[in-house]
Amino acid sequence: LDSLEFKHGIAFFDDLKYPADFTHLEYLNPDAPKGGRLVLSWGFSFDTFAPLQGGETGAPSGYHFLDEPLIVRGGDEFAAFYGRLADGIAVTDDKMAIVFRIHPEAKWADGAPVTAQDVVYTFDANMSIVGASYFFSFIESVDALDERHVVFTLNTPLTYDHIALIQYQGILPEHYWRGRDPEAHTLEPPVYSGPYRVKDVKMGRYIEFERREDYWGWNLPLNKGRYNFDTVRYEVYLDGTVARQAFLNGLVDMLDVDDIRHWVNAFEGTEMEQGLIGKARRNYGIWVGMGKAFVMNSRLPKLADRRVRKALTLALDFEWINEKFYYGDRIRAKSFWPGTILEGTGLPSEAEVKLLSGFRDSLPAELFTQPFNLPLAGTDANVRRNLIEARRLLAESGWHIKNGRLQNAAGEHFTLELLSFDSENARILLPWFKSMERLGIEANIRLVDISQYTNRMRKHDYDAFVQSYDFVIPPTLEARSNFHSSAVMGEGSRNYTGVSNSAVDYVIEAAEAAATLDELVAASRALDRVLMWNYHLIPLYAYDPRRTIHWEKFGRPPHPKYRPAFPDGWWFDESKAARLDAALQ
Amino acid sequence: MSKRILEVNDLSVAFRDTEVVHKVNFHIDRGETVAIVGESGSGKSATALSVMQLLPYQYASHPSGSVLIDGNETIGLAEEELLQIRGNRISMVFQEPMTSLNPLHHIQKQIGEVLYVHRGMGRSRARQRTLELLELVGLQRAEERLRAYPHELSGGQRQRVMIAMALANEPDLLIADEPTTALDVTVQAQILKLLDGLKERLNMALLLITHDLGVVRKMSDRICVMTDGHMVEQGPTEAIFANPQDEYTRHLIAAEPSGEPVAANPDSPVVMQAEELSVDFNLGKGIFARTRTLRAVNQVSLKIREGQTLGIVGESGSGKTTLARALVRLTGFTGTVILGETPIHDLKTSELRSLRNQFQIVFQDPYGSLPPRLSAHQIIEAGLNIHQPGLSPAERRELVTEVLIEVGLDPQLQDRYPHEFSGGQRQRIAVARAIILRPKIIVLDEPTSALDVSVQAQMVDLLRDLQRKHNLAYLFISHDLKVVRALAHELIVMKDGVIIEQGPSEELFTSPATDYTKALMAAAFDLETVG
Amino acid sequence: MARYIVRRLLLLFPTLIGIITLNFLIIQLAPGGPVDQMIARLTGEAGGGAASRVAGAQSSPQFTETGTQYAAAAGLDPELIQAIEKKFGFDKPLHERYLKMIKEYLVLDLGESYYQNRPVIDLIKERLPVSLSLGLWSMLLVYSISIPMGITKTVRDGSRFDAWTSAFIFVGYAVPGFLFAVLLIVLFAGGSYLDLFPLKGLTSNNFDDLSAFGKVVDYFWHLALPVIALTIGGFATLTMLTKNSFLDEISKQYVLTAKAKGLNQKRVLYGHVFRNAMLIVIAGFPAALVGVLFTGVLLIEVIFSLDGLGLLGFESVMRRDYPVMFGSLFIFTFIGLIMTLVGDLVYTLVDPRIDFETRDI
Amino acid sequence: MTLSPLTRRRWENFKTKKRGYFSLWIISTLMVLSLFAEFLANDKPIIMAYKGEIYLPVLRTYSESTFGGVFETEAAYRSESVQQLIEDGDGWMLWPPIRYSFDTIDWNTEGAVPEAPSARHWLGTDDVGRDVTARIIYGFRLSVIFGLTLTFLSALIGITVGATQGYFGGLVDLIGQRVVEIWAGLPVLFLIIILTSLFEPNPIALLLVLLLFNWMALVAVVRAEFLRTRNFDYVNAAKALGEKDFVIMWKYILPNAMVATLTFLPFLVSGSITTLTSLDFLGFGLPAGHPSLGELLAQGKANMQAPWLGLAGFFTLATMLTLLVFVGEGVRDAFDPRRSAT
Ligand SMILES: Nc1ncnc2c1ncn2[C@@H]1O[C@H](COP(=O)(O)OP(=O)(O)OP(=O)(O)O)[C@@H](O)[C@H]1O
Ligand SMILES: Nc1ncnc2c1ncn2[C@@H]1O[C@H](COP(=O)(O)OP(=O)(O)OP(=O)(O)O)[C@@H](O)[C@H]1O
Ligand SMILES: [Mg+2]
Ligand SMILES: [Mg+2]
Repeated sequence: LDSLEFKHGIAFFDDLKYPADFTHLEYLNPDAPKGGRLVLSWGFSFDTFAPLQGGETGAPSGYHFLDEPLIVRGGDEFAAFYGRLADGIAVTDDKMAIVFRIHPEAKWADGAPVTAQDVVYTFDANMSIVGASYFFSFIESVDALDERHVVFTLNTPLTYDHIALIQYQGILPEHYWRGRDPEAHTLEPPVYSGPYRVKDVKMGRYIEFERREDYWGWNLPLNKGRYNFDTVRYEVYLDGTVARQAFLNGLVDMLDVDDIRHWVNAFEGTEMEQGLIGKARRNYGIWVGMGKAFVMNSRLPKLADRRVRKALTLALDFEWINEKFYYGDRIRAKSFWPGTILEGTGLPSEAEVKLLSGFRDSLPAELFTQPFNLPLAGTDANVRRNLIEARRLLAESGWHIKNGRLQNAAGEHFTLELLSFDSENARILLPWFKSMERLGIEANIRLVDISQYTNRMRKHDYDAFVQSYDFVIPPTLEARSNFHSSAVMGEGSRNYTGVSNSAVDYVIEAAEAAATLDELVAASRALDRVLMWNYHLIPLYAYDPRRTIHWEKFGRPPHPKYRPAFPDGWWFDESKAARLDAALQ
Repeated sequence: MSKRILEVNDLSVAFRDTEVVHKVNFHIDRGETVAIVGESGSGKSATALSVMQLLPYQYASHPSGSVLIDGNETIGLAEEELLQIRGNRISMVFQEPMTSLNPLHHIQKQIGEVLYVHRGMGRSRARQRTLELLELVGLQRAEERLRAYPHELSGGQRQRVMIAMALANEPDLLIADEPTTALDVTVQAQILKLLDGLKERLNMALLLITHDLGVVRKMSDRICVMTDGHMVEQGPTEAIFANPQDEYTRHLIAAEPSGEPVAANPDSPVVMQAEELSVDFNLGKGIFARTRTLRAVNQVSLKIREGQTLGIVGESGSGKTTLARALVRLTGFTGTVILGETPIHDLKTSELRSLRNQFQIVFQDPYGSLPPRLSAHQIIEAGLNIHQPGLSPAERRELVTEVLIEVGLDPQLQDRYPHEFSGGQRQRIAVARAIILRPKIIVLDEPTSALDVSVQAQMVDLLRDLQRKHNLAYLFISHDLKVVRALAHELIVMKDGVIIEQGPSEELFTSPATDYTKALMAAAFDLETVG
Repeated sequence: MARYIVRRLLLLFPTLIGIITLNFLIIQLAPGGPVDQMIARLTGEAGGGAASRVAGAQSSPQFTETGTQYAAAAGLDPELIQAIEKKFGFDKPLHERYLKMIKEYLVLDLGESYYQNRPVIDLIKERLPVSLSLGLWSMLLVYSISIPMGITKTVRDGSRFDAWTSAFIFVGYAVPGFLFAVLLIVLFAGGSYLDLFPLKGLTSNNFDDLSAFGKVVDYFWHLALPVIALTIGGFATLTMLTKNSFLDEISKQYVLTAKAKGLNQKRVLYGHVFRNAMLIVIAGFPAALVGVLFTGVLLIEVIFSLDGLGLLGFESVMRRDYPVMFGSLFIFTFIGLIMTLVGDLVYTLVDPRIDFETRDI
Repeated sequence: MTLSPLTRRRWENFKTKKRGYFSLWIISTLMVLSLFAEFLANDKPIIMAYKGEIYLPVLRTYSESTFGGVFETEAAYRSESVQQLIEDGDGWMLWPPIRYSFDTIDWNTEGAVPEAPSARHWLGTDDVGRDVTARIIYGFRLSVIFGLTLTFLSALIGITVGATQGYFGGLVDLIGQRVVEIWAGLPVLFLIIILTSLFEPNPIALLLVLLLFNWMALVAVVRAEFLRTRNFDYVNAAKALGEKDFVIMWKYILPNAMVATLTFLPFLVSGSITTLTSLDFLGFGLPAGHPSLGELLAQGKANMQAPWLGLAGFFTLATMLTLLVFVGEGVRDAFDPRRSAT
């Protein structure tokens, strides 16, 4: 223990931005006034406070309003974490163990101190649960060294991902839960350490939180300017249309509106004109990728050919879809992690070329000579040009039209079935299907429910599917399960596209081994390029900043790049609220 | 209060475009009995219904005429005012008692309702009065029957319920459309006496529609004769009987079912034979009520011989209909029934079905036995479809036409629905349906009750004719002893479900053995002597 | 009769076992079961409760990205799948699972939800008030309006009243309930037009503090819109059924008798025709009752954010929460079976001529 | 064919009931018209000429290469390039009144879709940019055919089962009822999920799937009516005649026990369309691209900003239902012996 060096945080690929003695986070307003009330809408019913239940039926609990983890992520850094319940973090040299030191002042709401034993209890309880044990399979054991020190012994060397997972787990008070079952349904708000308490709740209807003056952590620099509302309330509206009405009605202060149709149309009116309603955009943070993509299964012979996949890509008229369906408000994803430093834009850098040089033969030549771009459509002429090119590519790979349908030499027709569990997808696919029709391809969408969907996904029983395709950056661990050839065939593998490419394998391994940000960037970009140039999936739009509509009575802090403090960094602005009230009278 | 309770002037009735009653005139004074007699289908019921304003006015109309009740015009009167008249000042006994009762109300409710609505009587008083009324009309074990539903009563019992209902309010005018057709002569006499008494006591007027000239003669002060929608003659009863002016009237008075049964060999083969046949009914089948049983037919044995008629007479409610239904296996029973050589009591339904063309039944309630949505033609032809499937539609139509003429119906009418016929016409359709198959044996349950004497005579002739030609056997149930006498070779007298006397018909008529039979014959005789 | 009832009651058991067995066999055919559902949850694909399928795109405020993102990372190892199978008892052979279930059902133990760690009975009990409120009131409304309306339409057949009410009820029938509900909300409870009714729930948040009268008012104030939305389509069939059934009866001979007794129209219609005509209306009753309780109202529940049985049933199917599925099925078929039995007995009360015997003639 | 006097009488009756008679005419006209939907609303010309030859694109498929284009697949007649090709070939085209088929995407709408009604799109476009008028025409056809077939088949099965139970009573009833109960206990949605996983949803498959459950709608009422009617004397009379059970049920009882059936039928037709709607809504309905009225309604809810979608769907359904009910009433009256005119 003595040999360990405890730090106030832990960062990967880069150093911690904030020094040990930082006073506040830059993306929070340390002077934000406390007070006021915030009402939010919640789209699901809930019926339990059980902290470890696996369903979606747990009550909403804000951003660590009740439960606190050992550490939390820094919002304006790529991969940095700062202590919350822990005030010190230390990693052994072999990276096979990590020790957390609990903050000496950390207390449960009932006054008892938070101890290392609580952490042990929390993780032990978790690891006895089927689902959760699976997340924490990298942990060999969790042990309390003394009252304040807890050690996680790992079975693989520590990576960023392990910390990220540990970070998600709120710590439970052992003294409260001994004799109770944290998995069992309960209507009684349990003891937590966080900054709010449950003031009022009707399961499935609403829950209201009240700020705790006696919260131990008000002085944590991390929390300066956070948790400003005196009360925060979640109202359940199961239906989107009704939720929007509730907002207009003033029953809800803030609403996420991710359907652009409503974002554009639903709130127009005098209030909007008078500036009483505000529209805010905020990043998803570390969660990036394609909001929607058509993913092809290259295990299938017909889709194994890159030219065929490119032809299908050419058939998609994104510009039209964007303009007609999304009011021109979407950005096309041209990368697996668009808008991040990991995106393979422009020409490959030297480091990337070096990584890929061994695979020049198997890679498309353009990769090294051209920046990657997706075909541009949007006009009749462009579409036609693209389709002619697509037709050429198909012909090259042996697909010709006979009796109006595309066939190969063996006489097989080219059909494409898109698997989806969301009927909204049908709409987006239809224009593409129309274009494919002109190529002689018969495409259709197969809607199934989520269980069946999972079942077929597990068995890779699909031609293609529509889904969001997202990663938490950096994509080091996910990249392997998604694209590495070792994962390609087995049932249940996440390599849905069936990528099996030695260049891909190589860069994934390079990314995993990356020690510096530069190495990580080079490997990730190279990976991005190889995948994109191989047209494994047809990206639609990128995750763009989320859309939130709110009544103008709040102040908001600066917007960090990775993890916005929303809404815990916002505060109630009395003057704006007064103006709003006056205008609405 | 004027003396003239009802005055009908120039009344016409039309169903859609066909006028069926043409400008009839008559009137009734208080305490007076007027009888309307006439051919079946001549418009008697239509006239009576007009008085009550109860015709189906969606398609019925009065092209001319007025109906004055107490001097006030009733045609076109507002519904509310009619309510004051109907059931209260004027009540009516419908011709077809079997279908005229609400099938889902027990009789206490049906009678009590009148008392409640017009007299405001409470439950227990109404019950009391209902009992009284039921006893007046001669319903035995009235107390038990208060909670009986119409389908649990025999034809005559239902008819008496109807009468009781009509009398409940002691109306000023009672319109009785064939009130005694389903009653045995003794009960009939009792009812007529009752009516007479009421007339005296309440100064009630009675409009009596009947085919039974004996009754007419005994009861009525004046007679109106109708034929073909016209009122051809009216006048004091005696005058009309003594000196009928109109051709039709003369014909009517002269007509009488007469003659002898067809000569038959007493040893001809037995076509149907029943041995120790009993029928039990479950009574009071409430959900948890314990079931009592009523033995409606008790250990009856009989034989019907080829070419012969077995008549069954007996008190109303004595089990005649039940027996008839049992014989043709329309109701469950114990005992044996043998058709020719084949025992049919334990035959499977499907096996029985192919034998059905050998025996047929004419139901007591013709209206109820005619499917309401089939035309007369379809109804009659149904049997042909089953048992002679080879016939072409044209051939079938021809046969139907033929049989209609035989029973005295205008074949033109064959595409009408059952409800568009008069009571007597329906009865003839029911008979036609049975005889068109020329079965070996026909069970006829009161087949002539709704027919006027002339048609009755025609029907009797027809039956005899058929018997002669085809060697048919009949089981003939009737209260009309004259008709029975004219047809039956053998006779059975029933009472309370058992056969109390049985033997060659002539013998029974001339020298009845039991008291009951004697009384029966006497009552019939009594009526006749009045005539 | 008593024997018949006993027989019917005894038959309840084989029927219920039949239903359970059949369903048990059917779920074996289902592609994707609880295991897949669990995996979908773990890998974050199931996101957005089952109801989002019908609720339209409403994203819930996701302030924390959940750990599930990472789960995906490792790929699915077979051990996990085995563990999940064990958790749900799928590691045991078919017949063992079947027998276990039957045994539990025999002692009325309906089991626990796969995902909610709660007894199925509790889940159902919790949601019953919503469903009962919606079901019974809308049924009451429908029956108490439709039947008199049907009768009036009979009397005034072909009149202007007849035509207009017909038009009204047909339009009501053709309006899809969910669209109508949304329309009601926008017009009468939204922020854009009138704001007269609450947007959601069965009672106000301060319900417990209200006076008894206040409670009743509050309750109906909340129920007004959902019940209207539910009933709008329900008038048509019942009204027309009543009307046609009355038309059929009204020209029968016994009606003439009733009129001849001097009964007023109302008495004729309600006292005499009603009972004769009502048989088929009653015949539809058990199904209607079970129907309103169990199905039919999913969308309305979602729109008015009511946690009712419709939603529970739907979600249990979508999530393959078999215990909930079976449990609610069991209870509702049980109620349904009792209802049909009661219905049948009512037949014999309404019409004493009815029996259930075989006809051997 | 000569009508029997009774049939003629019924037909006459039917005609006197103006509402039903006109409704029959309207609905038949609409159906016949919708059978020729391809000539009313299509993205292909009805007839055209190219280089002096006449072509019939509605009836036959011509590839773009026929007109000198590149693609060997069917020509996209609406596209500028194909129109140019035809113009170059001195051709002309005669278009149907509505130049969109149910699945034609109008690539050139003004702004975002759904687009409001305009001269270009009489009822606007849906949220994929397809012409609503065209979709309604085709959707009407599909829905009506679907609804009528489904209703007819369900009624057939439902009446048969209900009638058999009610007529025979006893063990048949007891067992039949239990079977129906067990069947009714099936979780419909679940089975639909399973069944649609076995085969790709298409109208016929969905029809069969829905048929599995739809028939139960009529069983209870028909059974009740049969239970009652089988006691009537005219049924006994028919038995005494030796009629077969089937004939008794069909000819004697059914016509008198048709109140519920006749009442329900129009509603069942429109109900089966709504069932399709809810399936579409849950995503287990007709595959995308089929002209379904249900999809239109679902879109109506998802696009509150575009009220014409919901309204168009609703009006189509309401009109159809009203017409059907009126026809149904007419039929009822025509068969009612007491209400008929001679
Ligand atoms: N609803 C109807 N529609 C058409 N014609 C009818 C209708 N009711 C009765 N008729 C006809 O009107 C005529 C008179 O019938 P009505 O019932 O008055 O005869 P009736 O004199 O009472 O005969 P019966 O002695 O047979 O009862 C008959 O020819 C009959 O066919
Ligand atoms: N379904 C039934 N349920 C109970 N009792 C019945 C039933 N049918 C008839 N009865 C009773 O059985 C007895 C015999 O009835 P049935 O109809 O055979 O008499 P009937 O001799 O034909 O009399 P009528 O001359 O009056 O027609 C009556 O007392 C009657 O009340
Ligand atoms: Mg008469
Ligand atoms: Mg009798």
